[in-house]
Amino acid sequence: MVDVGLVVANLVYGLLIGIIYGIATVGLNMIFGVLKIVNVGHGAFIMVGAYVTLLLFTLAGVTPPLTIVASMAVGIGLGLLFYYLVIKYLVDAPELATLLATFAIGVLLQEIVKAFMGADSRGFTWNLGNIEIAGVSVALSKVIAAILSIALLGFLYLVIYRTKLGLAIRAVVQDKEGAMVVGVDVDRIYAISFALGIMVTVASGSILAMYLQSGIHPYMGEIYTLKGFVIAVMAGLGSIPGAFIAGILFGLFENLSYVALQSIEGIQPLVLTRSIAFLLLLIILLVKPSGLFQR
Amino acid sequence: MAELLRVEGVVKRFGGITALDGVSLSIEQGELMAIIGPNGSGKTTLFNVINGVLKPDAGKIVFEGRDITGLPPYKRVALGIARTFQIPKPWPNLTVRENVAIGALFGSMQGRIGAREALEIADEILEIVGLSGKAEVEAGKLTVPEKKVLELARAIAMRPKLLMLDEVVAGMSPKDADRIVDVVKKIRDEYNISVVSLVEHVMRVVTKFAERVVVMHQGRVIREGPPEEVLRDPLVQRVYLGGAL
Amino acid sequence: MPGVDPWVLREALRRSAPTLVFYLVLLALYLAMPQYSQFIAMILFYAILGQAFNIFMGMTGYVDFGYVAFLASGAYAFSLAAIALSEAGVTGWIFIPVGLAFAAIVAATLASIVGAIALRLRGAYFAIATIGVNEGLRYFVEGANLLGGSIGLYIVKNLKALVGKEGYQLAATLLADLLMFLLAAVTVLVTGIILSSRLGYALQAIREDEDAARALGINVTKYKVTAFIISGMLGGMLGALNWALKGGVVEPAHVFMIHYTVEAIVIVMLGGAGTLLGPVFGAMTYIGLNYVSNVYIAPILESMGIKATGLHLIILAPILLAIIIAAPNGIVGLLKERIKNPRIRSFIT
Amino acid sequence: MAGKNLYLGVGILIIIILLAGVFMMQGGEEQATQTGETTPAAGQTQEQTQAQETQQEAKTETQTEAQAGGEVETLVIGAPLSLSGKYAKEGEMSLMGALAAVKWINDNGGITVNGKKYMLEFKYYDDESNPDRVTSIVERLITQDGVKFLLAPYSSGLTAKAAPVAERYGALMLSHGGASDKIFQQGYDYLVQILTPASRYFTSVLDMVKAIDPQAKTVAIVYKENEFSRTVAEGAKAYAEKLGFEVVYFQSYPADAQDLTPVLQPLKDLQPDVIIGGGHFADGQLLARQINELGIKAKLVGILVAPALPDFYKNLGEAAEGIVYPSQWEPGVTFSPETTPQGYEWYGPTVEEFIKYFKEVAKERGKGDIMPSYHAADAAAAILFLAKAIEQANSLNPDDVRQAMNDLALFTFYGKLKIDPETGLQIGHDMIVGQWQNGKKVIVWPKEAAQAEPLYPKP
Repeated sequence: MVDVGLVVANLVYGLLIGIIYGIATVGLNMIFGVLKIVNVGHGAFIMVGAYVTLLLFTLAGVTPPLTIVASMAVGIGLGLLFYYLVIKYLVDAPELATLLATFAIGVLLQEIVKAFMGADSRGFTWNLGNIEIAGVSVALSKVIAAILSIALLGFLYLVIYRTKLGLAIRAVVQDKEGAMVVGVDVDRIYAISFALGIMVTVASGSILAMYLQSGIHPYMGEIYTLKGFVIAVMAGLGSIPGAFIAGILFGLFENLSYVALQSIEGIQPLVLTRSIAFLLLLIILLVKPSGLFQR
Repeated sequence: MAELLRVEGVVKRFGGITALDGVSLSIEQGELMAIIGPNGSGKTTLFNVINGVLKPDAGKIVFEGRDITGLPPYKRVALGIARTFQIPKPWPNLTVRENVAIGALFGSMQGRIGAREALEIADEILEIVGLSGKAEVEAGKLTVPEKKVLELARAIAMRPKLLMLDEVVAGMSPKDADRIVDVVKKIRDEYNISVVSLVEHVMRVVTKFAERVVVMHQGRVIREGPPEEVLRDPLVQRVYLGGAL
Repeated sequence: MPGVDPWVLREALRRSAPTLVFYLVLLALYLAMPQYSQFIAMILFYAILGQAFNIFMGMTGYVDFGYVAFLASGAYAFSLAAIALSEAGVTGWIFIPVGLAFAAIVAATLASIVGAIALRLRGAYFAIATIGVNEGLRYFVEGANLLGGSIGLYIVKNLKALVGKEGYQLAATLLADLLMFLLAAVTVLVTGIILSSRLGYALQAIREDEDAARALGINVTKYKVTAFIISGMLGGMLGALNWALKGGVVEPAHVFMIHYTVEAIVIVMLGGAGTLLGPVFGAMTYIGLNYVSNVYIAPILESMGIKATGLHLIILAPILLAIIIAAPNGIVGLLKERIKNPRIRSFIT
Repeated sequence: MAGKNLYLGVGILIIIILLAGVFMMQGGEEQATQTGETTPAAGQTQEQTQAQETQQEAKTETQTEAQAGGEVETLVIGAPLSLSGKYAKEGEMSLMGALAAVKWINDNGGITVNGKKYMLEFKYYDDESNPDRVTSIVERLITQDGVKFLLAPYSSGLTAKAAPVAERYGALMLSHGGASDKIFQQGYDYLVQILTPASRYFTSVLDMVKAIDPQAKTVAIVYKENEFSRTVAEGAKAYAEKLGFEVVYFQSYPADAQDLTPVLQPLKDLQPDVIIGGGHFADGQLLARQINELGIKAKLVGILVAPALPDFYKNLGEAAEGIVYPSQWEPGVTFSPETTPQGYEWYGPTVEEFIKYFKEVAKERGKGDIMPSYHAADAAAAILFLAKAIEQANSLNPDDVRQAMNDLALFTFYGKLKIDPETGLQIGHDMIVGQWQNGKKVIVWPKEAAQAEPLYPKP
C-alpha cells in the first residue's frame, strides 16, 4: 500500500527540485540550440554560481536572492571570456573537439576554485522557516528559489522572444546561412548566445545554493552535468522552454519512481532511481530522439 | 531490349509540398536517357527515391522485375544501382584512389572482392576518366570539376547496371563536358550499363548524349520521346520559359 | 573474421609495424629498468585504452562517452570467473585464459546490446546516450546490490587460492603487465587489419560523410556495430587484466568512472584519431606530462612556497585546449603535415 | 589562421618551460653539496629525472650523508597521498598529521636502531585519488626514494592497487584511512591497520545509547552508497541487532546525492529513537540539515565524518546542535602517560604537543590556524606505531618490523594501538563519541575520555 502522505510530499519536493533542474538545463540547451555545442563543463559553471552566493552571503551578508545579479554578471564575463579564447575557434569543429574543449574548461574552473577555496564542502544557513504546501512543510528558502527560477526563465523568455537580439538569435538557430545572408553578424550572435547561456547556468548555481545551502564544493557540479544531459535530451536539444518543462518532469519522475521502488525488498530505491533516470534517457532517445518538445 | 527499371505511380510529399505526383517511367537495358526539367521539378527527389535514400509515400519501383520499393540503399547498390550527387560528396581526407576503391568495395561486387582488387580497379578507372595523376591527392583538395569527375569514377567503380548521374556536367567547360559524355558512352558500351542523367539546362548534353528524353514539371512527367522531337514540342518550351501549363 | 586474405595481413603488418616497434621499446624499457616498470605499465594501460577506443571513435568520429563500461564489464566477468573457479576447487593458471575469454564475451555482448540501441543515434545524441548507459549500469549494480553492490568484488583471496601466494604475487605484477603487452600487440594488429580491410574503408567513409557512405551502398549500421563490438571487447579484456587481475578489487565507483573515458578521448585526440601511432604518442605525452608535473613540478612549486595541491590539472587543462585548437589532428597529424620526406612519412601510420 | 598558430606556440612554450624546469632543477641538485640533514618538515627531496636515472645505482636502504660527521642517518618513510580528486580533504589532513609526527620524533632524538641514530624524512606524491596512479608512485617511492615503510593510500580501492607492488618489494604498509575490513581479509603479509575498522565505527555510539537509555528500541540507518559507508552501515546494523535494538529502516542514497528528502521522508512517520548513518563531508552536512528541516524528531542523530570538521557547525548553525558522531580521535581527548591502561606502553607526544606540532606544520603550509581532524591523528599515529616498531625490532628489515608489531601494544595521544597478528586488523583502538553542544565539539563517550555529559535526547 503506498502511503498517500509520502506521495504528496514527493510530489511537492519533486516539483520544487524539478523547477531548479529546469532552469539549470535551460543554459545547456540554449548553447546547443545556437552553437550546436554540448557544454560538458556545464556543471562547473553551476558550481561557480553556488560559490558566488556562498561567498557574498557569508562574507558580505548579501541576501541570496540579490547574489543572483552578481552571478549573472560573472556568468556573462566567463561566457565571453571562454567564447573568445576557445569556443570561437571550434564553432565548426567536429563533436569530439567541442566535447573535449568544454570538458577542459570544466576541469580548469574546478581546479582554480579548489586552489583558492580548498576542497572541503561548505554551506550556509539562510533560514526563513517553513511554510505549508498541500499539507507538506517546506522551507521557505526552497520556495523562493523556485520562484526565482521562474523569474529568470521569464527574463530569458523576454530577451529571446521580445528583443531584436532575440530575433537574431532565433534566426541563427533556424538557419545559420540564412541569417548570415540577411546580414546577421553570426559570430557576435554566437558570443552573445554563449554568454547568455553561461549567465543562466551560473545564476542557476546561485539558485541551487539557496535551495540546498550545503554540499558546496569544487566537484559538486558533475552530477548536474549528467542530469542536465538527460533533461536536455528529454526536452529535445536546443528547445529552451522545453528544457524547463522537462526539468520539472524529471524532478517529479525522480521522486515518484523512488516511492514506487519503496516496496521492493533488498534494493536501495533512491540509488536505483538514479539508474532508472538514465534508462528513461535511453528510452526517450529511441522512441523520439528529437525529444518531447522538439518539432 | 529487356526492361531494367520501372517506376509506377510514385508519390512523394514533404509536409505540404508534393515533390513527386504519380511519376511513372521505365528504362531499358543499356539505354542512355536524360531527364530534364526546370529546378524544383522533382528530378533529384526521383533519384533519391530510386536510390532508396527516400521512401515514396505511394507507388512502386521495380528493378529487373523485382519490387525494391522497401529495400535500403545498400541492398539496391548490391543489385546494381549507382548514383552521383549534384553537389559532389567526396571523402575529403581520403585519397582519390581510396575514394574510388571504396566505391568498388561496396558496389555490386560487394563481399566478392578484397581491398587489393578494389585498389586495382580504382587505378583502372582513374586511368579512363583521366584522374590517375591525382590518385594520391586527398579528395578534399580537388577543384570542383575534378570532384565531379571523381564522383563519376566512384560510381563507375561500383560496377552498376543502372548509373544515375545528377547534373554531372553542370559548371564544366564545354571541352570537359564533351570528354565526360564520351567517357560515359564508352562505359555504357563496354559494360552495357544503362545511364540516366539529370540535366537542368546544358541542352548540348541532351542532344549529344541521350537516346530518349523525359521532361518533368512540378513532380509529373509531361513529355517523353527522342530528343529532337521532345525539345521542339511547344509545351516543353513554355515550361522552360516559366509559363504555366 | 572470415579467412583474412594474405594481402590484407601483409598490408596490416606494414601499417602496424611502427607501433609494434614502439611497444617493443616499451617492453625493453620495462624489463631493463624494473624501478620504472609500474610507470611504463601505466603508459601501457593508457596506450591500450587509447588504441582500443580508437578502433571505434578514432575511425568513425562517434564519441562514446560510456566506453569505460566495457572495461568494467570485463573486470567483473574476469572476477566472477576467478571466484567460480576457485570455489569449484580448481587450481593453476587456467583461470587466466578462461577469465579473459569470459571478459571478452561479456564485453562483446554488452557492446552488441548497447550498439544496437545507441548506434541508431548520431552526434551529441549518441554521446549523451552512451553516458546514460555507463551511469545507468553503475547505479543499477549499486542500487540492486548486484556483484557486491557498492563494495564490489574482492578476488585477491580467490587468486591466492588458485595459484598460491607467490603465484598471485607474480600474477598481479609481472604476468599481468606482460599479458597487457600481448593485448597491446593484439589491439594494434586488429587495428591494422581493420584499416587495410573493407571494414576500415567503410568506417572512414562513415567518419568523413555518413550520408554519402549510406547512399553509396555501405551498410552503415552493420559496420558501425562491428567496430563498436571489437572496440568494446578489447576494452573488456583490458579492464580484466588491469583492474581484476592486477588490482584484485572491482568497485563500481572506480570501474565506472567517466574520467577514464575522457582520458581515452584525450589520448586519442592528442595522438591523432584514426591512426595507429596516435594512441601510443597520446598516452606517452598525457602520462608523461602528468607524471612530470606530479613528481617533479609539484615539489618545485612546494619548495617555492606554493602549497596548493593538484596544480598539474590547472597546467594540463590549458595544454589540452591548445592542442584541440592548434592541432586537431593530434601529434601524428602534425607530423604528417610537417614531415615531407616520403620515406619517413610512410613510417607514420 | 593566426589563432591556431598562436595556440600552437603557447602549447609548445608551456611544454618547454616544464622540461626546462625539470633540467634546471636537475642541474641545481648536482652542484649543491647539501650539508647537514635535510629539513624533514619541508619535505624537500633530491630530484632525479628519467634521463639521469639509468646510470644512478638503485638507492641504498638509507641515504648516507657524505658530508662532515655523518653519524646521523635519514630513514625515509613514503606515502601516496590523495592531494587532489575526491579524497583531497582527507589527504591534506593526513599529510600534515604525518609531518607533525615526523617533526616530533626528529625533535626527540629520532629513532635508534642497533646503535645508530636515524632522523625521519617523509616523502610523498599526489595519487589524485586515482587507483591507476598509485602503482607507479609506490614503485617510485620504493625503488628510487629507497623507501621500505609506507603509509597506505586512502580508501580500499587504492590500497588494493598499492598492496601487490609493496608486497613484491617487501615494503611494509600502514593503512591510516578509508579502507574497509575486506582488504584485510585478502591475506596480505605487509599490510597493517592503524585506525578502528569501518565495521566498528558506530559501536561506541550504540553502546552509549544502550547505557544512558535502555528503553531506546528503534534504529534507522541512512547511509551513502559507497564502499566505506556501506561497510560502516552493515557493521552498525549487525551490532545494533546484537545489542537488542530493532533496525526499522536501512536505506542508502547515491554517492553524489544533492537532495535526500525522498529517503528521509518516511522517517517522519517511523519516528525512530536513533538515526545513524552518513558518508563523507558533503552528504553528512546535507543529512543533518534535511533531518532538521523536515522536522524529524529522534532522540539521537549520529552522522559519520562530517561533524568531526570544525565548519560543520559554521555551515549548519543550530541544525548541528546535539548531533553525535563517531570519531577516531578528537583534540579534547584526555589520553596521557598517566592513564596508560594495563599491558600498554606510552609513546609519542602528548595530546597538547601533537596539536602544537600540527599547528606549526599547518601554518607553514599556509593553512592558517586550524585544529587537526582525526585524519591528521590517524596518519600521525601510523608514523608513531611504525617508528616504535622499528626501534622495538632494532632492525630496518620490514619482516622483523612486521614481526615486532605483533606484540606491540602502544598507548599514545591517539589512544590504544594493537593489531591482530593474523590479519593486521586494528583491535586495540576504540572509537570515541563526540557531540556538538551549543557550538562546541565535546567528547561524551567513553566515560574515561568524556569532557561532558551527552545531550540526550537531542533538542
